[in-house]
Amino acid sequence: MIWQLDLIILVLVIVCAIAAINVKDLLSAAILLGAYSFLLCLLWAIMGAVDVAFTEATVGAGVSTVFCVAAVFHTTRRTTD
Amino acid sequence: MVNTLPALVIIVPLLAALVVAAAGFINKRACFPIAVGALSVSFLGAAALLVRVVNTGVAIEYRFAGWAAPMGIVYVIDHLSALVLVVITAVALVNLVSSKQTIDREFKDKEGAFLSLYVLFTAGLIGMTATGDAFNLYVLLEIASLSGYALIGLGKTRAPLATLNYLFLGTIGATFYLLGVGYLYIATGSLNMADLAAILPGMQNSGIVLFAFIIMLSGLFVKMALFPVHGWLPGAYSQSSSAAAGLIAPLTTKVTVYIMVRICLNLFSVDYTFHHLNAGDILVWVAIATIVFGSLSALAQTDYKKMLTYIIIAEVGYMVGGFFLGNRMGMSGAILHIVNDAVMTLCLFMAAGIFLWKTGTEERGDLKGLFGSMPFTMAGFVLAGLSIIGVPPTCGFFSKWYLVSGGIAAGQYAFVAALIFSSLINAVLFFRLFEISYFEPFADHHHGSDKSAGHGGAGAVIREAPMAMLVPFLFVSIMLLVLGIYSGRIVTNIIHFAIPAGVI
Amino acid sequence: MDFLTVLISRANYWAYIILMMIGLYAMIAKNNLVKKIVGMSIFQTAVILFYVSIGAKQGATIPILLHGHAPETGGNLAHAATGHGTAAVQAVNYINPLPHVLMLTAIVVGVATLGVALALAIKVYKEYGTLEENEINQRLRRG
Amino acid sequence: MKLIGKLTIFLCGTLLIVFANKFPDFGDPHSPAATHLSPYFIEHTMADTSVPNIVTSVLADYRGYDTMFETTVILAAGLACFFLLRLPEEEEKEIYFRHVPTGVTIRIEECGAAPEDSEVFQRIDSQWVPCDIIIRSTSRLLIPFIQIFALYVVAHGHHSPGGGFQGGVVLGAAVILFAISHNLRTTVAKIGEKSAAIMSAAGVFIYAGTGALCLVLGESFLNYGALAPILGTDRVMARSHGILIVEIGVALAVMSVMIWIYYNLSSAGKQDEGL
Amino acid sequence: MTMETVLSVKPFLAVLVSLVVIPFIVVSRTQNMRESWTFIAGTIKFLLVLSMLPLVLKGKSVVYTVVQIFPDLGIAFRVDAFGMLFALVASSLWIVTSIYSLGYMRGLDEHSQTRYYSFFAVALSATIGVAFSANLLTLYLFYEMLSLATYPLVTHHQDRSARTSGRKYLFYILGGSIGLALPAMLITYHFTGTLDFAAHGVMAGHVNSGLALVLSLMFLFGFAKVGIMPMHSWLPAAMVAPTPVSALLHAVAVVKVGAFSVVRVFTGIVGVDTLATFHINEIICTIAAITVVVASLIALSQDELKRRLAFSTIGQLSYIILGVGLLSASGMTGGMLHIAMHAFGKITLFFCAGAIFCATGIKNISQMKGIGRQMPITMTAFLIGSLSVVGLPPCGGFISKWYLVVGTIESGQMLLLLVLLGSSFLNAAYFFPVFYNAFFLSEPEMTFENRVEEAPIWCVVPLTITAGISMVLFFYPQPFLNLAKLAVQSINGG
Repeated sequence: MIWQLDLIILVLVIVCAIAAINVKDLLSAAILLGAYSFLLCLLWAIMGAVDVAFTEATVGAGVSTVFCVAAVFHTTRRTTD
Repeated sequence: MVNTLPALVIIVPLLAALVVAAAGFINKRACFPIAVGALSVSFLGAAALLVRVVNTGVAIEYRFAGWAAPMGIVYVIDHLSALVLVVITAVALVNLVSSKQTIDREFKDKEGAFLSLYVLFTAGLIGMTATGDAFNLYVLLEIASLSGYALIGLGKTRAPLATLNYLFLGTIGATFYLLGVGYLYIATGSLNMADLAAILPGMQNSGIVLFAFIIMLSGLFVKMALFPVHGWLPGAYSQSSSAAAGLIAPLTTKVTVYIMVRICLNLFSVDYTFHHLNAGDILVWVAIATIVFGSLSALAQTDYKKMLTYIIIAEVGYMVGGFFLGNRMGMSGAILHIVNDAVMTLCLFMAAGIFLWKTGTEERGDLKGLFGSMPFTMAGFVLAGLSIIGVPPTCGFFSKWYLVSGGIAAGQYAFVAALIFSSLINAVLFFRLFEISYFEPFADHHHGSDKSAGHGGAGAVIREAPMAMLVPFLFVSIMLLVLGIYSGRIVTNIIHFAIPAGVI
Repeated sequence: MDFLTVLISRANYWAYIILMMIGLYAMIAKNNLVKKIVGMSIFQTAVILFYVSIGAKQGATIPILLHGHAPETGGNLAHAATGHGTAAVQAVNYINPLPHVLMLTAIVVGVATLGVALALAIKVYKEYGTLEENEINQRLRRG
Repeated sequence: MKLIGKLTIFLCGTLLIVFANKFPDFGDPHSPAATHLSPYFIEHTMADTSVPNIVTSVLADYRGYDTMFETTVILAAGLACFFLLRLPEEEEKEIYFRHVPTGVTIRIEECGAAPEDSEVFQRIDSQWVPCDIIIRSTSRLLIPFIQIFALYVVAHGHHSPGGGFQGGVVLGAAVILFAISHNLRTTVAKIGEKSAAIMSAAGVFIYAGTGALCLVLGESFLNYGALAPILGTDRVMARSHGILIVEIGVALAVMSVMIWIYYNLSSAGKQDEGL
Repeated sequence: MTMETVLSVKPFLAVLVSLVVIPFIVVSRTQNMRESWTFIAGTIKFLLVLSMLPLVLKGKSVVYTVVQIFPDLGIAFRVDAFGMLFALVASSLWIVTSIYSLGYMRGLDEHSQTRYYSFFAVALSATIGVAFSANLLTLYLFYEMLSLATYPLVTHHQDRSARTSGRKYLFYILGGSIGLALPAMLITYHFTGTLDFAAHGVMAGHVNSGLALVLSLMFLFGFAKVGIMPMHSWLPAAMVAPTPVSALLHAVAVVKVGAFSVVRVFTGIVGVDTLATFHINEIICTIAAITVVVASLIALSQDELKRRLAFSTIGQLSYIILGVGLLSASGMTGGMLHIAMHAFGKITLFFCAGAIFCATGIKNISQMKGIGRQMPITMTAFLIGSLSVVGLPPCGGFISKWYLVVGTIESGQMLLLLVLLGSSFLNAAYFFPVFYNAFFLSEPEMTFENRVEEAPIWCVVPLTITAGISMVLFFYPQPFLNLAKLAVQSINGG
C-alpha cells in the first residue's frame, strides 16, 4: 500500500462526494456518484480488500449508477441545490 | 426437535416468504394460507421456546453452520428474547388473520408481494430478537426496515413522501448502529455479544467503547422515535394501509426498545451503563420530554390514526424512561410494557382498520354513531382505550404500576408525574373519541318521541365489520384483560430472570 | 507524534469522518430528494470505508491463500495436523478478512436501500411533479 | 433545515474526530481487531472448508447465516420496488409504430387498432433514437463475454476475488446492458417479470433450502458438512461444495433481482417504455 | 388482623352475580324478561350478602382471593363489619331501585333500556366489589369500574347537556383517581410494601408526618366521588341522569363508594394512630366542616329539586368524613352509621323527586305549589325522608347524628359541634320550603289546574318502602349499629 496514492485517492473521493451533492444537475450527480464509487473501489483494492473492491465496482459504480440514472430519467434533472 | 426450534422459528417464515413471493406470480390463492401457516408454526415454536426456557431456566444457544460462538453466528434464546419472540409472532399472526379482506381490497395484484414482505418483516424482527451477534442484528434490522418501508410506502397519497423521510432517518439510525458495531469491533475484535460482554468490562475507560455506546444508542433512538428524532413516525404510520400499520406500529418501536435493553444489559453491562457512565438520569429526562411531547401532540390531532401514532411516541418514552430508571421495578415495567404496549397498539390499530373499513375516513368526526352501529367493535376499542389510559384490570394499568413504582423507588418524581400526566391526556383523548361515537349525531329522544320503543339502542341497525376482522379483534381486546391479570406472573416468572441479578 | 503524522497516518479515518458528514449534511439539509438519496449513499459508503480501514494490516497481503504458496515446513505440528498439507498459515501475513465480509453485506444493503429510495422518489414525483421538498410542502399546504 | 444540518454535522464530526484519536494505529497488526477473531479464520479456513479465499469461506460458511439474509435483503428490495412501483397493465394512450420499409413513424391514439408487431411494423418508444446500430452490435458482441466472465466469477469465487454476489451483479448488468442498448420491451419479452421474480425467490430458496436440508439431515442450519453423504465427499469438501451451491443461489437471486429492480425503476412500473 | 377468618367464595359470587346476568339482559327479547333478570340477580345478590351477615356479626371475616397478580398483592375480597354494612345498604337498595326503575323507565318510555339495565348491573357489581375488597388495589379496580360504568348512565339522554355533564363527571372522577389516588396508592405501596387493609393501618413507622399528610389529602381528594369541596361540582352536574340513576348512584352507590373508600383508606391504610399522631385528622375535619357548611348554604339557593338534593348530599357526605375524622369511638360509629341512614333517607327523597317528575314533569320547587294535596303518599314519604336527613326523630338519621354529636363532645371539638348543629338547622331550612309549597299554600296559588294523579304504582311502592325503612331504623337500628360498632371496635381495639 502506497500512502501517497492512498492520500490522492482519498482527496479525489472527497472532491467527488462534495461535487455529487452540490452539482445542479441530477444526472451529473448520479454520474459523479458513480465516479465516487469507482474511486472508493480503487481505494479498497489498494488497501487489499479485493472482494469489497470487486463488489463496489459492480454494485456501486455499476448497478447503482444505472438505477440512479433510471430514476432521474423518470423524474427530472432539475434541482435548485 | 427442540434443539432446532430456534432456527425453525425464523427459517419457516423465511422459506414461506420466498414461496409466497413466487406464488404471488403463479397462484395467488395459495399465498395467504402459506403465510398464515408459517407464522402459526413460528408462533408455536416461539411459545414452545418460552415454555422451555421458563421450565429449565437456562438460555438456549443455537449455532448456525455449526460454528461456536465467537467464530460463527449464534442465536441465544433467554427469558427476555423468548418473551419478545412470542409477542412478535402472535401480533403478526393475529393481524394477518384479521386483515385478509383489507389486503384483498387494497392490494389486488400485489397480494403475493405484500404477504411476502409482511412475512419477511416478521422474520427480520424475529431474527433481531433472537440473534446473539451484533452484526447479524444489523442485517436483520435492515431486512425488517426495508420490508417495512415497502409495506408503509403503498398507502394513502402522502405515504411515499412520509416513507422516504422514514427511510432517510431509518438509514441514519441503522448506519449509526453499524458504526457503533464497528467501534466495538475496533476495540475488541469481536462481534459476538456474549464475547463482547466478556471483553468489555476490562476496558471500561476506553473512549472507543464510550463512543460505541453513544452512537449505537443514538441510532436506536432514531429507530424508536425518541423525542428529538421522532419526526418520521407520525407521518409514516398514519399514512400506511391498515394491514401494514397493524403489523408495523405495534412491533417496530417495541423491538427497537428490546434491542436497547439487550445492548445495555447484556452487551455493555448494567455496571457500565448505570454506574460507570451514569447514563440513566439524562435519558430519563429525554424520556420525560418524549412522554410530554407525545401526549400534547396527540391532543392536537383531529385524525385519530395520527393521534394513535403520537401515543406510540409517548409510550416509547414510558419504556425508555422506565428502563433507564435503573432499578428492578422500572426495568420490569419497561419490559412488561414492551409486551403490553404491543398488544394495546395492535388492538388500537386493528380498531382503526375496522373503522376505516366501515367508514372510509380517519377523521375523528366520522366516528359518530358507531356505538350504535358497531357495539362489539366499540367495546373492544373502549377496552383498548382504557388500557392505554391505564385502568385496572387491563394490562396497561399494570405496566404503568411497575413504571410508576420504579419511578418512586428511584426518586424520579418527574417521571412519575409525566406518566400520570400522560394517562390523564390519554383519558381526554379517548373519551373525546368515545363521546363523538356515543353522543353524535345528537339525538332528541326524550320521552320516547322517536322510534326508540325501548328496545336496543336508539333504533340503530347493527352493522358490524366482517367476522374475520371482528373475531381476532375481540380476541386481542380480551387478551388485554388476560395479560393484565397475568402481569404479575409474567414479571415474576419471566422478566425477573431477564434482568441481571445485580439490579435491585 | 506531530500533527502531520497523525493527519497522514490516519488519513482513512479522517476521510471517513468527512465523507460521513458530507452524507449526513446532504440528508438533512438538502432540498432535493434525489440529492438526499445521493447523500445517503455517500453516508453508507463512509462506514464501509471505516470498516475496511479497520481491516488494513501493515505488511500483509490480500486474504486469499495461495495454493502451494509455502512448502511444508513441519515446524508447527499442530498446524501440520490440521492444515491439510498446506503450510502453517500465519495470520500476520494476511489482511483481516472479517471486515471485508461484513462490508460485502453492507454494500448490498446499501444498494437495496438505494433501490427502494429511488422507487419512492419516483412515486413522490408522480404524485407532486417535483422532487424539491419545499415545493412539495407548499403544494401540501395549499391543499 | 440547513442550520440543523450544520449543527448536527458539527456535533457528530467533533465527536467522531475526538474519538477517532483513540483508535489503534492504522494498519497495526497487533490491534484487537487483527488479533482476536480474524487469525482463526485465516489459519483454519483451509482445514475447515478447503477454500483458499478467506472472504468467501467466512462469507458463505462461518457467517453464512448473515449472507443468507444479505441475499434476502436484495430480494426484499426487489419485492419492495415491485410492490411500490408496479402499475396494473393497461393500454397506453398513445403508441408509436415504425413502418420499417419506409421509415415512417405512425402514432396510434387510444381508439385506434394497433398493427401486429412484425418485420414490417415495429413498435417503438415515444422517445426513440433511430440509429443505434453501433451500440446494438457492440453490446450484442460484448454480452456473451460478460456473461461468461460472470459465470467464471461465480464459479471461481473459492480461489479468487468474486463469488455469487459479484457474479450475480455482473450477470444482471449484462441483461441491463441489453435492455439499455435495445429497449425494455424486447428485454421483458425475453426475460419476463414473472420469471425474474420467481428466479429471485428461487435463488434465495436455494440458499435457505440448502441450509434447511442440513437441518433435515440432523445437523444445524447451514452446516454444509451434513451434505457429505449426499455429495459423496468428506465433510471438509462438502463444505466447499456447499459454499459453491449457495453461491450459485446467490448469483441467481442477485441477477434476477437486479433485472427486476431495473425493470421497475427504468419504466416507473409500467414495464413498457424504458430507459 | 387477629380476627378469625373464613374462606368462602361467597363475596366473589356476590360481586359476580350481577355481571353474569348482563348477557341475559342483553339478549332478552321483552321488557319483562329483562327486568326479571335484574330482579333475580338483585335477590341473589342480597341473599348472598345476607348469608354472610351472621358470620360477620360474630366478629369473623370472610376472605377469598380471586387472583394473585403480584406475589404479595392480588384481587382479593375480605368481608368485615364495615364492608358488610355498606354492602347490605347497597344490595338491599338495588332491589328497591330496580322496582322504581321499572315504573320510571316505563312511565317515561325511555330509550336504550337494555344499556341502562346492563350498566346498572355493572355499577352494582363494582359497588359490592368496593365494599368487599381486601386491599387497596382491588378497591381501586372496582372504584374505576364504577366510574366508567356510571358514565353511560349519567349521560343516558345522549344530548348536549348530558355530554357536558359527562365531561365534568369524568374530569373530576377519573382525574382524581388517576391523578391523585393512583400515585398516592403507589407511593404508599413503595413505602410500606403492602396495600392490604389492616386494622391499624400500614403506614405507621414507614412515613413521616409530611408524607402522611400529603398522602391522606391525595386520597381524600383523589376519591372524588366523596364530593369533598373543591372536588364536588360533578355531583350537581350529574343530576341530568334519569332519576333512578341519581337516586341509587348519586345518593347511594357512587357517593357512598367515595365515602367508603376514603374511610377505608383512612382506617385501613393510613391508620387512625397515624392520623392522630400527625394531627392529620384535624385538617380533614376542617375541610369536611367547611364542605358541610358551604354545601348547605348553596343548597338553600337551588330551585331545582334534584340540584338541591345534590348539594344536600355533598354536605351529608362530609358528615361521614367528619365523623371518622373525629377519631373518637362514637364519632366513627356515627360516621359509618350515617352511610346507611343517609342512604335510606336520601333515596326516598330522590324517589319522590322522580315520582313528581314522572307524574307532572316538574323539576323546580317553585312550581310545586300545592302538589302535596294531589300526591299525598309521595309527599309524606318526602317528609319522612327529609326528617331523616335533617336528623330528627322518628327517623334513622337521628341515630347517626346523635352519635356524631356525642363524638364531637367526646373529642372536645366544640366548634365542630356547632357546625353540626348549625348545618342541621340549615338542612331543615332548605327542606322546609318544599313542604310549605306542597302542603300549605292556599287553593288560588296552586299551579295545577288539572288534577294530578300519583305516579305509577311501581314508583310509589319503592318510595313508601324506603320511607318506611327510614322510620323503622329509628326504632330498630341494630343491624347497622352493631356492624358499625363492630367495625369501630376492630379499628380501636383488637
